[in-house]
Amino acid sequence: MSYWRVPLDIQNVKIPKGDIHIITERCKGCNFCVEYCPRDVLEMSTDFNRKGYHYPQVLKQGACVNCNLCEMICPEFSIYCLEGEEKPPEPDQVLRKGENHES
Amino acid sequence: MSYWRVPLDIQNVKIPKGDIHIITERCKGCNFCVEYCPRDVLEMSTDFNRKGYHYPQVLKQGACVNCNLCEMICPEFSIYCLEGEEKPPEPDQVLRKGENHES
Amino acid sequence: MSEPTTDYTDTLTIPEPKENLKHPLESYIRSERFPHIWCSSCGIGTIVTAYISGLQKSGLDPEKVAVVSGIGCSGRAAGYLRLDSFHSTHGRALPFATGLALGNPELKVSVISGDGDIAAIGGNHFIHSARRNIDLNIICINNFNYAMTGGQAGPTTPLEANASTTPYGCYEYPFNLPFLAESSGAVYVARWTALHIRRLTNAISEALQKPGFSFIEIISPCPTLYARRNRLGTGLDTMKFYHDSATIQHGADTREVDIEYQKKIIVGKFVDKDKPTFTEARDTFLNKKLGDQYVPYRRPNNGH
Amino acid sequence: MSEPTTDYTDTLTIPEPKENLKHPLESYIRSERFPHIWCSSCGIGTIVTAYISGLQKSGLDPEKVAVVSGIGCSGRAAGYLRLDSFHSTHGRALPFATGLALGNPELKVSVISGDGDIAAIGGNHFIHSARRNIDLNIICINNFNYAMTGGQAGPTTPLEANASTTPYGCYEYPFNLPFLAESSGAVYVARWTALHIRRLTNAISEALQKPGFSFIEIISPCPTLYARRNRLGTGLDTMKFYHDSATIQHGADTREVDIEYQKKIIVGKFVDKDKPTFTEARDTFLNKKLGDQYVPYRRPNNGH
Amino acid sequence: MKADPIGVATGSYYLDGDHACAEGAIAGGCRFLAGYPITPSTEVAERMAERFPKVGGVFIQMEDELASMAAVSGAVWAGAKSMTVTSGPGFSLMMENLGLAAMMEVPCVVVNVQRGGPSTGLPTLTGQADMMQARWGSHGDYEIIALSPNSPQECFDLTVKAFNLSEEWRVPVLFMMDECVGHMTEKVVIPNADKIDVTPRKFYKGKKEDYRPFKFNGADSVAPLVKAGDGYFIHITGLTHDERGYPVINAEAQEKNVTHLVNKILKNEEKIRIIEENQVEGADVVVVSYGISSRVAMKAVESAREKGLKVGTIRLVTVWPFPESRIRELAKSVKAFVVPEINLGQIVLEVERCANGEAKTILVPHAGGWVHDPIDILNAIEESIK
Amino acid sequence: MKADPIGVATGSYYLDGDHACAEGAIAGGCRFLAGYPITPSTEVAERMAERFPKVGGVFIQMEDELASMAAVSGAVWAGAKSMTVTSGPGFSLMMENLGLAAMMEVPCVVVNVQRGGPSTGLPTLTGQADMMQARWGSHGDYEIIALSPNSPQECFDLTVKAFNLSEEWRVPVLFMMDECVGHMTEKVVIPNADKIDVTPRKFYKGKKEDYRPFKFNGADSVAPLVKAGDGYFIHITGLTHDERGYPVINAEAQEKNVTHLVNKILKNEEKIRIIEENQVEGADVVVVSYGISSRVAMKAVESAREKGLKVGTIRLVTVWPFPESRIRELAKSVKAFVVPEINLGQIVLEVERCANGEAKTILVPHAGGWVHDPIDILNAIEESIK
Amino acid sequence: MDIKFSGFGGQGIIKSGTLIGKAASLFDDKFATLTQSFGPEARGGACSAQLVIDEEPILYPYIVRPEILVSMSQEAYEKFLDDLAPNGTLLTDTDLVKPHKIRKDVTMHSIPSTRIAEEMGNRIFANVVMVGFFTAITKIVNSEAMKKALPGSVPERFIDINIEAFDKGFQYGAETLEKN
Amino acid sequence: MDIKFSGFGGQGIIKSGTLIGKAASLFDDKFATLTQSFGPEARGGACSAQLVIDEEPILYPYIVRPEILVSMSQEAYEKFLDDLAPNGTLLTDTDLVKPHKIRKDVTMHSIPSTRIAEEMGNRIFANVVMVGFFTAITKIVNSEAMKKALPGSVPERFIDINIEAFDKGFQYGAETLEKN
Ligand SMILES: Cc1ncc(C[n+]2csc(CCOP(=O)(O)OP(=O)(O)O)c2C)c(N)n1
Ligand SMILES: Cc1ncc(C[n+]2csc(CCOP(=O)(O)OP(=O)(O)O)c2C)c(N)n1
Ligand code: SF4
Ligand code: SF4
Ligand code: SF4
Ligand code: SF4
Ligand code: SF4
Ligand code: SF4
Ligand SMILES: [Mg+2]
Ligand SMILES: [Mg+2]
Repeated sequence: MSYWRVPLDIQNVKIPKGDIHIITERCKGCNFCVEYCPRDVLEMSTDFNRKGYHYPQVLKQGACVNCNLCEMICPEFSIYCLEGEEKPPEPDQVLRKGENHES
Repeated sequence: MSYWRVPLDIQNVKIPKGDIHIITERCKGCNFCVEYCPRDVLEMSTDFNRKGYHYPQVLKQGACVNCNLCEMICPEFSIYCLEGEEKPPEPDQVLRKGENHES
Repeated sequence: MSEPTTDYTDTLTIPEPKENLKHPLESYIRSERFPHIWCSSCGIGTIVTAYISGLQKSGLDPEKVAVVSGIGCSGRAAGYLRLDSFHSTHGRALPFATGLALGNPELKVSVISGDGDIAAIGGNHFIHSARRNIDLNIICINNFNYAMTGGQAGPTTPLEANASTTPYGCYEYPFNLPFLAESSGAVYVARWTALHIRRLTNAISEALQKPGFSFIEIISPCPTLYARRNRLGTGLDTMKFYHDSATIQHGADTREVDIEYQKKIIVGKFVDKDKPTFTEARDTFLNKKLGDQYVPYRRPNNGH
Repeated sequence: MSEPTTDYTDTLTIPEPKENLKHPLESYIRSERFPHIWCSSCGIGTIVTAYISGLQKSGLDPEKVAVVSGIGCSGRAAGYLRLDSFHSTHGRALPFATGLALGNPELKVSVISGDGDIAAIGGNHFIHSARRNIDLNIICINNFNYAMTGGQAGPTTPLEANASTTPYGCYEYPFNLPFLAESSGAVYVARWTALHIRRLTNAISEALQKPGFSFIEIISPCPTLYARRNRLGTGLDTMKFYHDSATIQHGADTREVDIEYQKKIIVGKFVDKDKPTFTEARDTFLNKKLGDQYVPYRRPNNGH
Repeated sequence: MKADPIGVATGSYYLDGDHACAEGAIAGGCRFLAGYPITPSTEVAERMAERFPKVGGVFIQMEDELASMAAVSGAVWAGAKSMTVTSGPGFSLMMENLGLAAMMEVPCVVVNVQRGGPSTGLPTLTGQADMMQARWGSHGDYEIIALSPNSPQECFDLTVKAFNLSEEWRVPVLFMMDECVGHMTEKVVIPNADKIDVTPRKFYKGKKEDYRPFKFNGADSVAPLVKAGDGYFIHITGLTHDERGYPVINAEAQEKNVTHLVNKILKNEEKIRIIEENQVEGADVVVVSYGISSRVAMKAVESAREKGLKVGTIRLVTVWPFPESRIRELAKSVKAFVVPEINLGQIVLEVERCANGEAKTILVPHAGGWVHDPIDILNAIEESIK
Repeated sequence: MKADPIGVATGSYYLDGDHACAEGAIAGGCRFLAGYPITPSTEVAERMAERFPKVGGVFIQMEDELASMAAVSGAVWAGAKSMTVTSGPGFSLMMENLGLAAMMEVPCVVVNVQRGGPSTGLPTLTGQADMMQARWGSHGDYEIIALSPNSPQECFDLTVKAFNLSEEWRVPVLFMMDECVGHMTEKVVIPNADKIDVTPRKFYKGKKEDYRPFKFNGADSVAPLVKAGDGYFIHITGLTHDERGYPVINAEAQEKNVTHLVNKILKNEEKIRIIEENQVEGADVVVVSYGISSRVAMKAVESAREKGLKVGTIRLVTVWPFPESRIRELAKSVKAFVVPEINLGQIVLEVERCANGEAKTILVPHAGGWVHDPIDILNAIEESIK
Repeated sequence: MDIKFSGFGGQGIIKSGTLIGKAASLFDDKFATLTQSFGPEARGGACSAQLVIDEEPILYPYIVRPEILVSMSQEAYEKFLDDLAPNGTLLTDTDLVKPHKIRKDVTMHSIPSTRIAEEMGNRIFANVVMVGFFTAITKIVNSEAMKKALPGSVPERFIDINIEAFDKGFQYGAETLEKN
Repeated sequence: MDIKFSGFGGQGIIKSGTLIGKAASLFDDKFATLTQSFGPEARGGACSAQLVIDEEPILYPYIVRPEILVSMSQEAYEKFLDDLAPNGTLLTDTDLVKPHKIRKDVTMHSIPSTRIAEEMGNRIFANVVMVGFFTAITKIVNSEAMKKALPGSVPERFIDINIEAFDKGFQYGAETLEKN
């Protein structure tokens, strides 16, 4: 279930592209970024970091829309997204699992 | 100005009569009893008690209706009223200065 | 230093009262401690009278009623009541009373204390005891200042009023105590003035009979400090002011009962609702969870 | 005791991160103190991120913002923010912050601390700072328990919830903090959860820009203690619960926003009103009374 | 009197000091606990929160430590044996109402599991730096009793004792643990109830009218108590008062009231005293210690004895009242006292004072967070007789 | 630096000690006062509430003493010279946050106008029984400076001094008045601003990145301060910390941090020391006193000298740190110390300790509510050399 | 000279002492130490102030045996009379103090200070009337110094009426002495 | 015997020590003193427990140079390895500890305790797996005593699964020894 708002002006924007950076040694494996990424960009590693936690890794290269949600929800300052090159939106990339619900 | 409620069943009651007792040495001369007695029974003495205060004395013997207001409002436990013999009400004894107002 | 001299020519005696006068409430007061400390025309003595009358009216056994005060002019109330009475520390009357009430569930415990004691230094205990719905009856004597220490401003001092620490007038917003009491969880909230002696007596009787946290704010004259500093006259003048400016509004929305400087005072019973007390909630709860294993507290007997 | 031995055969090195990664918010955090103390999937770190984002968004100069915390897991926030930051004593963040704010009127002072710190031991300062409308921004992280000390019940623990001091479930009524804040005089009152990161960021930005006493309650997962003891799963499970049970209701009557155990959580902005702050009221007042004689406080300069 | 079996969890346990203390309290008759969580003492309250509903006790977690201490006094006047539990910062907050308890002569127990201070300091690590505060922390003159256990077993045994002393002398008893002992786990044996001596509260039995809640004459005068609700209509105040409990605000009343508070403890120091002496006869050096330090010191003493030094030890189980006469006596026969403390010098001041220049006094300080290295104590012992 | 003229009400006044203290504070540069009323100290706050709006100071009456003490620390970090004012019960409530101020090395002044204790005690009457609490009232090890004035004039002069010492040593200075001095009215002369020395706060001037809010090395190391809002992004905590102010929770950090707090005062006792000695050379007896008792003692000493006794006096203006080395020195030459205190024995313990058995130490106690009868002191003097 | 002023809270007893002490120390080149003692936390109860005036600095601040006792209430009078030093002087308010016992060695003078003040419009001036009376009778401080002491010690707007009250008392005192 | 257990908060490190100490002191007639040291007020940080087992009462409660070190995290391992006494024994979780340096004098044994626990359904049993491993390898306490220690120390409903976890660890330990 993702927590994410559809931009009202969806037709006019280009979908931005994001580059994900993961400071793996800071991660404590909470899974928030993986769970709440609207684009399912991430997945958890099977490896442990030095602290003994699994950490996220990029699953779908290029799918990131630089929404920064992972960055904002991460309690460890261990993941962030920088702007990549933009490209036009593809409908299915915007609405996944049908939610525009915001709680 | 007196602070006093007219009994709703005024027609049926006899006006009670009260005997006022004043423990003058306790009094601190606040004047509450004199001011709020609905029957103007009391007045302040010109003398001082040992503490240096004027104290109340009975002005209208027999006018007391044993309403206990003086007793209840006295901050010093220095005045009280005991029941005397009853007598029927006289209208003007019940409503004085026209108030049945309660604030 | 020499010895006191004891050489007198004459002894005049001041006439002692002729009758052996005994006030009807004498058995409820520690008159051996009289004169009490309150100033002439202070409202606290009147409120103590109302408390005793309310207690009588409530039908409670005085042996099963305890009074706790904090520190302040109002806080001296406990010292003049012939009940089990405790004069604790400034602001801590409520937790002391909580210990007393939980330690002897048969007791009805009243706290009689000042606005500063209950709402300034004691504010945290006030909101928490209300939240827990401890079975306490709070009589908060609000004279708009810290009287005992000489008339400083406190959390009830109205804007603009003069006090010894607000020599140019008060610029702190005061609490609306009934609102605060309600938001904290009190089940009974009322306000009266020292002039409303019969209403007050009834309210006290009602509150004493109410299980849970009841709160009565009583506006009371402090002629010596608050009134003097604000040139409001004697205690009697203050009482007259209450007469003119108090409006009874039972069930008033507590948000709307703020008191402004020398403006109208809304009085009445604002909140009266039912909710299990701390002790009731606890017993129900633990009974449910622990069943037979739950051993309710019993006060040790004297053999123990 | 002998000396440590230093005879090694081999040294394997754990691969260090290849890139030199620098988080965009790095300049706002004291990353030299990382790893921070918060548990895996605790919500506090997320809230700190939101605070920084809100601060950025507010446009305030970070040099003119100070943060004060009390003691608690939440209270460690001050220690990781690269702002002037103070870690005071348990419950006293607000008065410490009051001194800071009055001592440097140019500062915007936030208090970031826990529900226990602000509403239990610090409850009195909470209601009085709100009453005075001190220019403080309060971020109260409510994880329904005293986490730092091991998960005891506190004044926000819902009825029935398990905690280390309520092993059979909690039977004390919790506070409704927005109601309490409003009744005490707060000019801005909102509630969000750690999941509402964008809303929360906006609220923080708004509150930072609001003069006077603003209060934001943030419901936050404590997987290690509260959730574990109540078998509510991980922090992620808690986040999911917030997703399902939080309802936005701006302007909701604060009387109606109580939180029951694992029931719906009403979030939103409840109060937003204008009222002169303590400092504004004081200055206006003293200017009026003293005219030219009034010398407003100026912070000493470094030569002094 | 013997302990009420309902509160005695007879058996052998592997318990830490905090949990053992809770069991000791319950066995000692405690039925009211008001507390506020704080590391490293919280476990005491947690255990009692769990145990009390099954033994008829009342647990309440208050909003802070001020409230906890005040509630304890209230509960005692209601009749309950009561206690509170805290650690440094909370202990500091209790000072005003601890003074009230002293003034009202409230028998109660206050547990302080000491951690590193000052201020928030080292919340999770050990210290012994609240020892002087235990005696002097509240304003005005008063005296308390303070005990210091050195093992979980003692946390049980001495908590019972603390309650007994509090009832005997109508005084708050401070149970000065340290984090090391509080969080140390060892075997603890809880005996049968009939093996546990419990001092019952002395309740007044005479005529109601004659009851006086205080008694100021005679050095060991302790008035019996009554319970609120029993019809005595007592008045109790934190103001200076007379034997009726009524406030009297003058120097004469102060003299009677406060001198009594102080003398009932100081003049009875020898009756209250619990100290453990070991090989002090003929010793050149005596190591004076308390709490966990007494165990570490013993390790150093063993080494010193192996080296042929004549070293005795005194362990202060009652730290307050300080065993003044005993130290004065010993000062005449020993060359030096060595005082290891996990603080920068507290009880050593009393030792030095009582040594009166007749024996050297050497402090072995430790700022806290850990116990001494026994070698430091050993060095001080060797130094002291050079 | 000289005092800012705006705060100096130059002239002659008939003032009581409380009011004089307020004037001293303002002259000494105090511009922030957070307080809570309590007899007999309230007049200090009242005067400042009146004066501050005209001299650019901030007065706030807090909800209690805990808040007052905490606000003072906050205001100091904002840059203001700050103080709070209280009396016994409030002083007890300040203990936790006084510890915080000590730990954060906050320069500030805490005025305690002592009344009779313990608990509510004698609210309107005098006492000197908070002297040990001044040193030991908060948990953990720390040191403060405590001054004790004996006249309204000194309440002015020494309050200025108190602020200066607090800035010099970055430490809370406790201004231990007593009700007698606080409520005693005498002539007070306030000099011109240019006659009043004021120690400015030491502000850091170096590069921002290099700033360290603490400095633990060297016995008299006191780091300069900065103000919140100046872009240093400081972090300050009540936890054990390093020189950056960052928490470090272990025994080594504790050793550095706490030893520093203690040593910067104890090792500099002689620099901080203010004592008044009178005819101690060749004296048989030295009367050691402080506060109002020093005046009463002098009256007794005059009588003793008339009787031909060789009596000297030492008045402790700084009671803490205790002038240990001076008393030790004197103990070698005098027969006895006589220590009158309005308590049942506090500072006398330090005198006795430092006398080290080389001179007798005799306490003349007074429970409070009044000052000594000079005859009692005279008797003790005579007794002491028998 | 050891002087004790006594009465009850609200009478301005301490103010009387302050005025005289201030006059003596600021305008009459003497030393003057005033101490005050409240009743129980000082409300309506007994209240007294003690003033020591000397040519030399004063060490002992309290007074055990006053040489002059001023009593403005019956209670105060009864409480303190025995303390008055042998051959001391007693000043009372005529209406408020009814001497129940008269010490032979003591010189007593009375003034209806409260009544005089009430006649001036408010009994709060009674203390200043008494101060005037005191000044005339005892001659310890000169009356010019006394008048200088008023400004700064009473509100601006009340200075004139206070001077009037002082003069009334002083006048009454002068007449009393003449009569004797 | 001085033993140190180390890891991070949440792994049940202290519980491991308690179980072994309890077994030793209640069911194996030894003395056993356990002390614990939290990280900074103990949340996600480092965490360790120290257990001294002896035939005589134990005076000094802390451990400076453990003879056995159990490490359940990389951090703990790196922090404490140097403290290990000469010729000491090191027990680690295979997955969580990657030895970065190997001391020649030290005997090291590893078990994938977290993985085994995860296979059993929850990583919280990893500590008991490790306790079983410890019991088999060190032989300090017998395994019967260990099993007696479980009831009362873990929730009733988890006793069986804990015994299973213990057995798995013990088994793995026994096999490890055989292999060596
Ligand atoms: C800890 C503490 N702080 C301050 C005081 C001083 N004090 C005594 S009573 C009081 C205020 C009383 O105000 P309130 O409760 O309103 O009672 P009132 O005198 O107005 O009836 C204060 C501040 C004290 N006794 N203890
Ligand atoms: C005076 C005092 N009492 C108690 C404590 C112990 N203590 C530290 S944090 C805390 C509770 C924290 O709860 P909360 O504020 O809700 O923060 P959380 O840890 O839940 O984030 C307590 C009781 C303390 N440090 N100081
Ligand atoms: S920035 Fe948005 S889309 Fe990209 S990984 Fe993060 S959450 Fe997913
Ligand atoms: S949100 Fe952060 S801590 Fe959590 S899994 Fe992702 S990177 Fe790791
Ligand atoms: S009882 Fe009523 S009528 Fe009688 S005197 Fe009192 S107030 Fe007046
Ligand atoms: S009400 Fe009482 S105190 Fe007041 S004047 Fe009447 S009798 Fe006197
Ligand atoms: S000072 Fe005010 S409140 Fe106190 S007794 Fe006097 S009038 Fe009443
Ligand atoms: S104990 Fe709870 S609140 Fe504290 S850091 Fe862990 S998850 Fe967060
Ligand atoms: Mg009041
Ligand atoms: Mg919390």
